[in-house]
Amino acid sequence: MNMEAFLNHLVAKYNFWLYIILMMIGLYAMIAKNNLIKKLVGMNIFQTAIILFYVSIGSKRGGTIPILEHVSGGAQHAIDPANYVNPLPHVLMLTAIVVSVSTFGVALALAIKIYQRYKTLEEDEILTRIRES
Amino acid sequence: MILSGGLLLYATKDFPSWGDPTSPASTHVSPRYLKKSLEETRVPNVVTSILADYRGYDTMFETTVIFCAGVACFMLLRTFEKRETDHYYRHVPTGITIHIKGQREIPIESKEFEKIDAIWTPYDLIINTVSRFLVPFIQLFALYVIAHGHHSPGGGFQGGVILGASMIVLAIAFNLRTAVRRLGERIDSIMSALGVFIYSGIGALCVLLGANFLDYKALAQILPIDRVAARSDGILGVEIGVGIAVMAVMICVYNNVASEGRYDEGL
Amino acid sequence: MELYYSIRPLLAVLVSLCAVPFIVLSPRPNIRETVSFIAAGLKFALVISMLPVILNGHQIIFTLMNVLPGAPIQFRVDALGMLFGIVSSFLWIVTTTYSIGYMRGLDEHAQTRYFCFFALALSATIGVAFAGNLLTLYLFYEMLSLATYPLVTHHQDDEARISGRKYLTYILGTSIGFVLPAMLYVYHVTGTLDFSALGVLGGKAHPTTLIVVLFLFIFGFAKAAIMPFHAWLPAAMVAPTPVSALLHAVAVVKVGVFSIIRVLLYTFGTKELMGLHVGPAVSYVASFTIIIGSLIALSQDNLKRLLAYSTISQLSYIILGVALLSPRGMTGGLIHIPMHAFGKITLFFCAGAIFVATGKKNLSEMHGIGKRMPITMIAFFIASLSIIGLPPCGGFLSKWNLLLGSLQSHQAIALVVLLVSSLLNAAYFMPIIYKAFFLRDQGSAQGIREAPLFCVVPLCVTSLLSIAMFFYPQPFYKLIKLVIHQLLGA
Amino acid sequence: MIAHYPALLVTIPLLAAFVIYGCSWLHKKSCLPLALLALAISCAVSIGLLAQAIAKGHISYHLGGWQPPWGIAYEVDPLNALVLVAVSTVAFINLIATAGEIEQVFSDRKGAFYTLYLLFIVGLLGIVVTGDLFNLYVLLEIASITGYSLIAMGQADRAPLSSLNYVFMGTIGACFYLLGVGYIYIMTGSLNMADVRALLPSLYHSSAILVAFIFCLVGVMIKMGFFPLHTWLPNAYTYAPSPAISLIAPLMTKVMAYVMIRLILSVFSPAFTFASLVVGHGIVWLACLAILMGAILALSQRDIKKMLTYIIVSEIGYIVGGAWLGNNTAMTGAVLHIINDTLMTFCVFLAVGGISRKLGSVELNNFKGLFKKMPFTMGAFVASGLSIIGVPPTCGFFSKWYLISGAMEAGSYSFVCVLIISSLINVILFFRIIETAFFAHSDPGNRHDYLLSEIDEISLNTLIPLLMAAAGLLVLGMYSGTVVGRVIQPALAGIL
Repeated sequence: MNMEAFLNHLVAKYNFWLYIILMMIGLYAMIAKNNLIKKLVGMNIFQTAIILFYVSIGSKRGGTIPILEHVSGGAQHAIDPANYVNPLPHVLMLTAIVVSVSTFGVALALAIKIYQRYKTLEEDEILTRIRES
Repeated sequence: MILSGGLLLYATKDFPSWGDPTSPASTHVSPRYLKKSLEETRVPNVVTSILADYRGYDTMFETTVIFCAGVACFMLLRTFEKRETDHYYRHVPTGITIHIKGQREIPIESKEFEKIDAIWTPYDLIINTVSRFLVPFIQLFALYVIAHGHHSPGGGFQGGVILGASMIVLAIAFNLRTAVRRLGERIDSIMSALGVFIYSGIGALCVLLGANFLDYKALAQILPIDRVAARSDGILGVEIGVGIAVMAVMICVYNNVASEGRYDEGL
Repeated sequence: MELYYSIRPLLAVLVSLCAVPFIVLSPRPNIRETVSFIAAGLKFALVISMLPVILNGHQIIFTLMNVLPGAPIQFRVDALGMLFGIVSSFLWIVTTTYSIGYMRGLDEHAQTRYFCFFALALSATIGVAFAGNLLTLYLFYEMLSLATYPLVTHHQDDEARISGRKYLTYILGTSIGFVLPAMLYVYHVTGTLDFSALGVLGGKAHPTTLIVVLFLFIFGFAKAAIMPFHAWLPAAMVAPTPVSALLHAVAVVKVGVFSIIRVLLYTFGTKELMGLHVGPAVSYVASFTIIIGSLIALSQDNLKRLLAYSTISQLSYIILGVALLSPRGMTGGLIHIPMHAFGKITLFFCAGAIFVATGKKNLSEMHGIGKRMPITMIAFFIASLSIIGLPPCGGFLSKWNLLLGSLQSHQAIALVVLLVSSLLNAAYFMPIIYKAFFLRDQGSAQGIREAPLFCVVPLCVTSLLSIAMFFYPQPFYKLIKLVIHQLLGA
Repeated sequence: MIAHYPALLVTIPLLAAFVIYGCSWLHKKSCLPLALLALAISCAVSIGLLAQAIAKGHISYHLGGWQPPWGIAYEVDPLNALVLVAVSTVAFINLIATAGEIEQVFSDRKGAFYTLYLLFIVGLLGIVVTGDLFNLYVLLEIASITGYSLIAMGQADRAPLSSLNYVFMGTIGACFYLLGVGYIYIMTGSLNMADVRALLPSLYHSSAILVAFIFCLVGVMIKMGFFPLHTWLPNAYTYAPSPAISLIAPLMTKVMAYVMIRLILSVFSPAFTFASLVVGHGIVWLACLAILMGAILALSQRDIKKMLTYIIVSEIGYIVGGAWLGNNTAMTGAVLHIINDTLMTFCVFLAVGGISRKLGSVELNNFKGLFKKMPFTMGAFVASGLSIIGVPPTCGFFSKWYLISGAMEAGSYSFVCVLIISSLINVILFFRIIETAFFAHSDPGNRHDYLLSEIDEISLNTLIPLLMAAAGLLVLGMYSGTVVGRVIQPALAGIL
């Protein structure tokens, strides 16, 4: 019996599995990869996975985008929150996207500075060059 | 790494299932936004109202983050010392590039010759003309996106990025030198500082007028409108500030990263 | 026994601290010496001014800052503190004059730094003497060990570096390693660190842990140079003689012994100690140090190292006296502080004078020196009498009381140890006197005269004083009676 | 205007940063005075805030005029007001001390440096004061991005690489924290700390809250440089430029430590953290490991700066260990240690920065004879060394005192002996340096050894702040009784 409970439990939350897998890929790339740029890409995947998680929190079945039609004359009929998607996570994720972009920018600038100095982006070559100098 | 993955899986056990409207997240705080935002800020797009008003403080720091990235790239990469290299010229009508070794400049001042930075800067007539034609429309659309953040999805960030992109199109199509000639580094940096300053300036203005920081209803005292309209105008003002800042930062980051801080040859 | 609130104890501590900037800024050496001289005089006057109040049984308290709940930085001047305060401040005056002569004689470098750290060390010693609770005592104890480091390593050569390193590892290592946890345990159990005549740790903890904490304290205060942790004292002989004279005969080592006494009597309390019957155990440690110290002293050739080992054994006399827990024994132990101070400082002065005049350090080269430096050697003779404990000098009184005390507390072993060690003392002092006066010097230059006046005068003052104390020990006795009256009620 | 102190505290440096960046293009000379002015104002405001916090106990400031769960609110209590004062004073003094060096080294990019400097301070001040979990993440990002770029401006060959490693670790940490906040949000629906605290008790059984707590903690610990996750700290801090390092080293890790304590105390109530979590003892053991490893690794370093970074790692071990012991005294010790440690690390790094500027490299053996050449700087270095060891008059002793008595109260004697051992190792560390500095080649020639020609001290406007910091160590030590009695105890009384 619990197999079936487990199954529908699994199906009901498939989006959470997705973001965990994405995150693990990002984390793996960041730690294991040798080339700096690949690490950067891994970092970006890692951050987008979290953004996916947040956005999936706010979604509601059958909810439309949270823009309330501008009823002329302002007679406000009761807005039922059920049929609108929860806007808060979207706001948070605007910030998270901006943050990931700026971190990416700064990290790229650093990578260029390293390249200017060592003429390579492979981490092990850089370390050997450091040891020589 | 596997440990953290396992931990995450373990945690999902008692999450509310996906998308059900009764999940705590959407029952606790956000319904109020949905109900109240229209009659409080007269902004139909609830996301923008939360973005700029309810959690306006977050967004201010968000713009500061973008500003930090711009300043960081400037500081890390920008080098001011001029490298004495040989000079390149292109004969505009025929498209031939001339490479002069040593420091001598070309004596004749004629319209046909155009100074370029590197031998490989691309030159393609079609792309140049099309991009020169297209850029104004991109900018127009970007302004629309900023202004209409209230009604349709959009707002300061998205509009700012599109504006920045329009300038970068120029830099790519032509070369960095022409893009920099259109929007110099000095003006660009000042605009980035100005944009964020507008945002926090409006917030500080509310403090001067007595209300809490970023409380736009205080603007009603100086603007000839009632308190709720003041909120939506406050949001608009803030959106404009954000747009300017984001555009300037995008351009500054691109210029620095593309030319490794020397601002001479383009991609 | 009321409590007087006056700022004088703080002033006594601070007077030499304020002297430091003046010493540093004084342009010419003479001004620098006079400043430190005035500071010494002022300090001694301040200490004496507090004597009458203490003599008729009162105590002076001054709270500087309450830093921890239950353990403020507080000064409390009582009879024990006053005894130690008088001895060290008086001897500071004598040593300042001596060091002027010594420094000028040998033309040492970095004299300003020397005088500054000297003044700092003294203010720390007085701070320990007048400490009101364990925290203040620990504070000044650390300050003293740090202030004396530059003095010990004054010559800045490699030998000084090694001995400095040894000095620090022993002193700082044991003080942080042993005293800090013990102090924290006391604070944790009792909630306060104050010294009270009846002892703070009234049965609040399990006896075995109390014994462990007690020994942590005893070995923690390594400045008392008890056997396992004594190696820093002979190593510190590399310092110039006035440093080793004042610090290692009077200030530093006495601070160690003084803090152990403070902890034993005022934190644990006499009843607690008797209850734990830990007295015999402490006296065994002390007597072990006495015997071994004297034996090693026998075999030393370098005069200053000999005096160092004799200091180690003499110090344990004091601890032995206190550990006997009998009124007579305690009087003997406490009176030994001034006696040993005056006697030992004269010996170190003589050693310094010989070094200044002839440049000799080892005993084997000192044949027939008595003929050329009669005054120094006579003072040396008197002081050694006092250390051995023969009648005309003060040392006899302390030995006498110690012997009576050991009888009173039925400690036969202590009695035997005291007698044997007196014999040993005689055994290593008499050959020096014999060589100095009766042997003919082997043809080294005839024309050696006495050391400079500045060295010889303090020499004679301290030796005469140690004789005077034999005939007129009343001020010290009165103070000690007060201490005993408070503690044992006898 | 007084009511707006919490907002002013953060916005004034923020506005100043933008104005400075603008004017760095127009009128270069006016950058420094503006920066100094902004920091001075924020310093004064934080002191005023502390006075208010002590008087009123708790101040709440609603940003944008909205009630907390909907808008963002600032919560100021005596505890974080104290941290505020420490952060702003250190920043202000540091700018005065290193202004000369910044002007000289980054002459062309001076405006950018000051902007990043101010934004770093804005980030830190915001983190300490904010009452909203997500706002804390955004401020954390500001502080780290400015931190990455400030560090990357150091020596050309090693600084960018170590800064990049710092970027990777920092981003992982921040994203773990964000994930933790997400898990809290999905379960409780609100982001405001006080609101979350009210909602949590009913959810303690659920595993999501447990995971949220673990992720928030792990994220904060990465940023804090706690032992197993500290690999980025030594390289990042050693190769950074000295003006940046004497700012980042004392502040970044300590503010993150405060965030951890705030998470334990005001978001996940102590009952949850200590009672239902068996992990508390594990973390105390980890802290012991951190202290020991930090001290041992410091022993093996030749370069003084690298040695100091390892000492920071072991200091963080003190704070985490103290916080996780669970009783009131240990927590007071941990909070007091945050303040003391900020001042100590600042003084040490300022002194080493001055010396490295004068001598070039900071290797152990070129410290020879430094007492004669730079007596005052070495004096300040010795004072801060003593404070790190924990010698009574200085403030380090008293925070160690509280930590050890708290450990005794909690009965974890391993923490006690680890603290003792690490102070002994610190003794060896610092006296190794003092010994080499003291034993110069003694030239017997000079009579009066303080010849002025011989002293080439660091410039005056660096020296005076350094001496002020050293004196501050003693004063803080003396007044730690009042600091604890008036500020920390009332704040903690309600909670623990």
